[in-house]
Amino acid sequence: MTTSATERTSVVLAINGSGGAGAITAGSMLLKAAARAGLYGLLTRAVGPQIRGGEAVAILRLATAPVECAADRCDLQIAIDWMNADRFAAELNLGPESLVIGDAAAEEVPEAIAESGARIEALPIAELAKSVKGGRPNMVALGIAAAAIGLPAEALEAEIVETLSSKGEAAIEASKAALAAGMEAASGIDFAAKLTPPDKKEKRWIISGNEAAGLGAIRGGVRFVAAYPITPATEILEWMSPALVKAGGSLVQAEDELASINMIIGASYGGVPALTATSGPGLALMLESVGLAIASEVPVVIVDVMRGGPSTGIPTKSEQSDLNMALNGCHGDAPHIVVAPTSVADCLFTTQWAVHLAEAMQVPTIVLSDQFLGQAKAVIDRPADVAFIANRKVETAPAEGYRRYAITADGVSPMTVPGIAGGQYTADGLEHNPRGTPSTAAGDHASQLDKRADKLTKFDYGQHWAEIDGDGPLAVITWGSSTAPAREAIEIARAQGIDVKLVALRLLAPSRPDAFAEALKGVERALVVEQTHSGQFLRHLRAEYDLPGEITHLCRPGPLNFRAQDVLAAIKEAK
Amino acid sequence: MTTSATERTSVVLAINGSGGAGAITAGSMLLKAAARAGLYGLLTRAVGPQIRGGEAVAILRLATAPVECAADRCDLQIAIDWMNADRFAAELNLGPESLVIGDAAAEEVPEAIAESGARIEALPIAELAKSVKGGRPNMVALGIAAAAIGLPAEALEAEIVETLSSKGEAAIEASKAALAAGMEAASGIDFAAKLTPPDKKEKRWIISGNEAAGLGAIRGGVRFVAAYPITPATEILEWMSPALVKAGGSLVQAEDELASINMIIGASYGGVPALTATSGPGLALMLESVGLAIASEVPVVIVDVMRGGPSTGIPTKSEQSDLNMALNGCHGDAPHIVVAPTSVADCLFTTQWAVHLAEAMQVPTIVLSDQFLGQAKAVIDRPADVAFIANRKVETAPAEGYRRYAITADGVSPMTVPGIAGGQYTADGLEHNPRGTPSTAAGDHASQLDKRADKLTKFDYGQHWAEIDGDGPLAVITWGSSTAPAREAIEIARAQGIDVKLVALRLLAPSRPDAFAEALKGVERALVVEQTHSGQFLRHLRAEYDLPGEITHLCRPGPLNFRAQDVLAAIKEAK
Amino acid sequence: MDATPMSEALTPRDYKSDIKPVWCPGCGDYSVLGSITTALAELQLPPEDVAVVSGIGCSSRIPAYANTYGFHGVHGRSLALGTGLKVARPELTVIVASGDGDGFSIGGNHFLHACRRNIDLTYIVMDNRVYGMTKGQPSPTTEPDWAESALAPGGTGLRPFHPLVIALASGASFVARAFSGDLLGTAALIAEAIQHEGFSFVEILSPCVTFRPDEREWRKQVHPSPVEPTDDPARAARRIMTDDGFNTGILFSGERSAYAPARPEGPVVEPAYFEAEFAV
Amino acid sequence: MDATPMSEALTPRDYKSDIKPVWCPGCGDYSVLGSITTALAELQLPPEDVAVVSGIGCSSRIPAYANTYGFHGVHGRSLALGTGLKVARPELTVIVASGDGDGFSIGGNHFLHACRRNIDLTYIVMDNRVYGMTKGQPSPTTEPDWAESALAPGGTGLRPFHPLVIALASGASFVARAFSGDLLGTAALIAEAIQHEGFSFVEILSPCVTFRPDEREWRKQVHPSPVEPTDDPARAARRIMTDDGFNTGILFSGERSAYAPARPEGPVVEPAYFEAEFAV
Ligand SMILES: Cc1ncc(C[n+]2csc(CCOP(=O)(O)OP(=O)(O)O)c2C)c(N)n1
Ligand SMILES: Cc1ncc(C[n+]2csc(CCOP(=O)(O)OP(=O)(O)O)c2C)c(N)n1
Ligand code: SF4
Ligand code: SF4
Ligand SMILES: [Mg+2]
Ligand SMILES: [Mg+2]
Repeated sequence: MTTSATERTSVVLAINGSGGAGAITAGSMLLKAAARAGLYGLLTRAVGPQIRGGEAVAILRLATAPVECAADRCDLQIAIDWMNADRFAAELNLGPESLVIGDAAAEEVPEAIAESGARIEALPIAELAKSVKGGRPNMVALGIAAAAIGLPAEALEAEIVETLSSKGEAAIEASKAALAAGMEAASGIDFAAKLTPPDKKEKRWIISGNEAAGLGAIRGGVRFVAAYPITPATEILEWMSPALVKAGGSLVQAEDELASINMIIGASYGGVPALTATSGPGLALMLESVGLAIASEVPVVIVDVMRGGPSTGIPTKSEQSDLNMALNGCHGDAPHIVVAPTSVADCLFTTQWAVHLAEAMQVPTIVLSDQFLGQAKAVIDRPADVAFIANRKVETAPAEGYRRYAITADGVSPMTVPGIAGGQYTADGLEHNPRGTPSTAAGDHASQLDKRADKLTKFDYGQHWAEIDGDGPLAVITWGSSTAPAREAIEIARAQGIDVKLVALRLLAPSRPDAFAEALKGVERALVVEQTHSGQFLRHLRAEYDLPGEITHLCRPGPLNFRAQDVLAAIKEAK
Repeated sequence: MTTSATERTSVVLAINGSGGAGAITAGSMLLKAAARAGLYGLLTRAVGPQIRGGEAVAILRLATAPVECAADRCDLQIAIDWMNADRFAAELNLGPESLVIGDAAAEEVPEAIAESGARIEALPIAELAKSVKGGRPNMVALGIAAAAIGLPAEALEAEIVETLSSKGEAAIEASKAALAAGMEAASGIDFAAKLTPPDKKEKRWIISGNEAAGLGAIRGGVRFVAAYPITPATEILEWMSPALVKAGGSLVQAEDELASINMIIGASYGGVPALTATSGPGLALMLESVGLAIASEVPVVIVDVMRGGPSTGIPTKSEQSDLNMALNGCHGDAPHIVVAPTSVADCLFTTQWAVHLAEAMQVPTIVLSDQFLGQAKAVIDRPADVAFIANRKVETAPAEGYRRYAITADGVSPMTVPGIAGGQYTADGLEHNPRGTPSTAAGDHASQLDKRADKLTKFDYGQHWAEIDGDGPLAVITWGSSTAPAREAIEIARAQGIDVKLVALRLLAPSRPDAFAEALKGVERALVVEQTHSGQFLRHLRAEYDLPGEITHLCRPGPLNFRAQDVLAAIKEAK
Repeated sequence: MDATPMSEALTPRDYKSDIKPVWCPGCGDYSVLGSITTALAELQLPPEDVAVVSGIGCSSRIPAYANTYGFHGVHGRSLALGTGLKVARPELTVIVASGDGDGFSIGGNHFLHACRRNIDLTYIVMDNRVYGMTKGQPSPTTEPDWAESALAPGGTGLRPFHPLVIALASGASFVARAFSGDLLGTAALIAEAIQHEGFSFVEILSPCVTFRPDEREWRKQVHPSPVEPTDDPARAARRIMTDDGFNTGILFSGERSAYAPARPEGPVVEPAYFEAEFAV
Repeated sequence: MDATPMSEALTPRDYKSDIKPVWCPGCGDYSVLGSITTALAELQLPPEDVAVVSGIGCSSRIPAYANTYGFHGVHGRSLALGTGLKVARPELTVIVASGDGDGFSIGGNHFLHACRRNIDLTYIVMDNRVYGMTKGQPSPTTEPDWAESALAPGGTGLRPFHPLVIALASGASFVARAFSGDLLGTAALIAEAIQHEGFSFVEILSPCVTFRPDEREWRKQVHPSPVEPTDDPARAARRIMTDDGFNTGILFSGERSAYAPARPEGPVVEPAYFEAEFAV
């Protein structure tokens, strides 16, 4: 690229191509190389409807500071070919400031891309790849991308060596040569963006939200997982399966979700912290048994990596629309905990915290992640070690007449586990008296309902119930993966002199009316941001909290995540 | 009984006894005889924890006008024996004005009964039964009860003949003699209550809510049922199974609830209006597939006869705590209809209406009945014939390029069913374009979500969305089986000069903000009445509607239903 | 969709929709689609009188690719969907399509009970011994030592589920095995299955070239069953329990009468008929 | 509950809790409770090291009546509960108790997969061929002509589910039939089942005197199996498919190795171990 490149703090690059073109591989290598060079970044991907081998795009946002959401528009798209590339137009959001580099030998630019007004240039990507023995176009594209943002060749070469180590020297050399050809070819193109890495101090990780959730679970003490594969949650299981073995635990692939949830209830009844991961359809199947865990007071953690709904919906895309179900999906009065990570990195903290909460209160805890958080790969600072671990109140020396469901001050009753002599009891989903014996008496029902509700409301959640930031007459109230675009928009607004407060709920149930009121003190208007169609989050807020008089609602279903500009526009409207 | 008996409009009688004593039989016969004599009434029953053969009580409220809920206290309890009779004390709510008649030869009166302050008398129930060859104590008890309220012997004798016709002449004569002995013995006891039947004009029915729901379903056009037995919904199935065959339909006993819901979706996809009935645990299992019916726009009706929750809970007792789940239990944005009958009789209308709504809007409709409504037997005026029947918009002559999920003005797309040539399409739970082909495009998702929401909000529900009655600065807002005690309390309040408005929601989803605002015009305060622990209904109201500033909340979980006095006290507090 | 041409004989093409399958190039399910359309053409069933219902999986995508009525339901519940449809509309031809995960893992219970009920359905399971759609986890029919999934690092170690034996044990009245690579042979089996009165089960070995490239070898392993079909379930069970898992053909065909819902004794009654029961 | 007396030998009484069963007088399940406590006493297992888990039904009420650990779960999921507990706590003795509705209707899928997994559980099903708890509807094992339920006016007309054949077909490694009226015989079978390594299935004919008073006749019909147990599944299947349904005893006992979850190759690692994978 030309030397006229201006300094930027964040650049968005996309590499797309048909099945087998290796766009995603190139994107992943670029992310890692950038991270090695000290940059932060976020990698998301999109694919066509084909099961395998369809068109794909890797979208990279690279930045000089941590980034947690998609940027407003794509600065540079490199198309290895044009195969159905228009499918990704909405996702990329090209504009007149964008540059699109296509293959010089390729057919016409797809309409959606041409219409975007982006500047379109051609480079002989395929030809350059062919010019190298064993060279592949995606490595040429990688070279172009690296040159565009000023990444040194060495960073990429190191990455090539690591990725292709098993393929042999020839493959490595071919890739290096193709990379060099791409970098060289790009030099003639004018692209005004350069990123200067910050002084690298922190240890950096590259991790997806699903991996982070898995690690958080193990850090929190989970040693048993039962689950049934489902998009986009499967990576949690695939990461945890071998890891659990190493950590002395185990994973059972269940025959269905009805089995998974009951297996983890069984394991946890046995004293072993247990988790399952699923998505909307799977959680729906589990609800009856979530009720069992609530009534029998057996802690379990359920991660729901949300996707587009209803029904099978859009399995590969993100949405926040399982909120209703997670909060209210059980029959009967069924208090339980619902938490949601606010970023890719926070998937670790929140899942670990979820294990802690579940075990401390002997209650099922649902972690509402989503496809975006779960499958995006982010470069993050190494997450801090936190003290939250499974810490169940176990009665190791039960007195004569042990009562499993005794009424206690904090609502939590010390629990025995099999193996503890004299602590035998029968856990039951039927309403019961303190000893656990089934009872239809009004008094038993009322006092057990009270205890199961009280233990959640009396618990001290500390500051973790929400992320609160800034001050101002307007508060943006949001949660989950909508937090990052909100946060970014607020930063832009502040830079423009508009004071806005962020309140991102991590604890969605039980509600914290006092803390919420405190957080909203002085706030006059609120902008509620959520990725649903029917406004599930706002309805939840209305039901549970006193909101300021004036409410603006930014509410849009998937498949597209919010961008900072969407939220910024709403902030300006709400102002 | 003595002739000093005063005229009353409603009397509560209870007959209890140990397993096999026949308390329930006696109660049922009394209800029928009273109905024949022109009285109205309501019969509920309660049993001990034993599967069969445990203690039981029949509680009858007989009255000169229709009654839809338990009365405040029991006026007369006749104990065939004292076997665990204290178990029913809370249900009967005896007080100093009550009279309890026990067997002269029996042991001591149970504490809970003695403590109630009720006047306790003894009659030689067992002895009198023995004095007649083949005589049974429950017939003696029946005689006592009949005498107490001034029912003529003939009415009871006719009932005996009908009930025992298959048992032969001797059994009938023995029962008549025992009855006479009971009536005779009762004459010495002072009981100040006499009911004068109104001039009988209307045709009367005796029906339970579960039977009424079954009949409503068949009236509405349901011709296929698939279900899995569960308390307290099984009677719907047991009534419908032979009836459906007669009406040219069929019922399949499914292997589980996952099968039931999918079977009815399959049948309805085939064009046959279809229903399932279940309770909380079963509905929880169905939720994933309810989402399928929503996304694929296949009408089905699901009756949830609610019982105490969470989990297995209290299967034989009533509660309104499946509201959360019925409204919000599906994953994704999943608009559907939720309706609730407001009385035993209304189970017929509401279920029939539900079939109509489901079919008109091609959407799953949940009917929230409960154990009280479903299992109580009521004497009612013959319900009016209503015009609501299944009336699906079927495309019988599809044009070339038929689009199953076409966007239409009212959101309802004409639907073909198998057998219609040229109308072939694939129903899908994946998000789809108007033709039904899976699509991940933001535009398709948004427009299909819009259509599925719009078709419900644009529909004209007429006046049936709520029962609204009276006027005043205070409104009692309630639903389902809490309506009857609220209605009765409001009547008492009015008689005492307190003006109160009743707003009982029959349509729980979608919400009707305009109609609700209209209904609450001029209302300054609201009393919200619901039988849950966590206040599910009030939370729903807060989320969906603008409520008056001052809210009082009468919120209590099962197993005991509200009585008019409970609501009256709350009305006075809220006033 | 085109209205069905009534005058001329229908060809397999007439049973294909114009929607492009999402399957990977080389997936066995393409041939299964061909076999179904060929069987329907052989039977000359009007497309509008046929419904293909399925669950979720690559294989379960098949309904939309046929020009019949279709229902792409939720995971594991295809047999229940098909049961409701067939009982409510007995004159239709109902084909239930599933995969080894959809049908034998999450859907196993409905399989047991559908076999037992013996409703006149044809149940086709495209068995590729893997969860294709979710990118390669072991299914109930996966070999215990298949170690390519992170979910079962050294293989599941579990005895594979034997669909044909289970079908027989639960009372299926027609049991066959086919191989997708043999389009016409499979079509013939499907046609027989459709004509069978009662529940017919056809397990089709259908390779997943993406996650089980080893299954390309199946082509060499399959062979027609060396013996004639039997109507003795115990003999059939013995045979199937001891065969190599690759012999194709009808392995059992019995004469149990198909499920028939109760019919009214007299003429169908109007709802008002039921009032008498409640009138005092 | 009393702490376990460690010094003296445990008697069946020591395994009984003080909670009064809700069962009807004469229900077969009382004897099954007796058989379980007798078997546990025979094996002298400390009550606190035993867990009895169940679903929902009259039969499924059994855990609370034993002085062991217990879990009365939801309908149909007892095997999944037991699986999780046993895999997480392999040193415990886990007995899963169920009914014919709980185990074979709603719970059928878990039955298939539990047999297949061969986890070291003992699965006891009290089969009374009816849904007792919900007051008398046909279950999968109900005879096709049993016509006492309004849900199936002339009887279901369906072929009964054959639990033992299904167990065998899905890979259970120990299969037995017992009769509740023979308390000691049943106790002996349960003790053998507990000692068997792997999944053991004991179907206990346990009359429902309330809704199936005809089952009082079972006492006259049952008889010990005339032949020795076999370890050949095909032979066992043949036998069971052709027997009269009333011969009791161990009908199959095989040597398949029980499920064993993967164990770490080296020492168990701390969570920090996994960080290296993510560090740039
Ligand atoms: C309730 C639910 N759980 C899990 C999934 C995820 N899922 C989709 S397809 C599938 C397995 C498909 O395997 P199979 O039936 O063998 O079909 P194949 O793709 O191999 O043809 C799974 C687990 C889902 N869609 N729904
Ligand atoms: C999800 C769900 N569906 C239905 C029921 C109702 N139900 C309780 S027990 C039972 C059947 C029990 O039959 P079985 O397992 O044979 O036990 P039995 O009472 O005969 O011993 C049913 C259908 C339930 N509790 N939960
Ligand atoms: S993943 Fe396998 S089963 Fe799925 S379409 Fe590709 S080849 Fe076929
Ligand atoms: S109903 Fe039947 S199974 Fe249930 S307790 Fe009574 S006799 Fe036993
Ligand atoms: Mg498969
Ligand atoms: Mg049973």
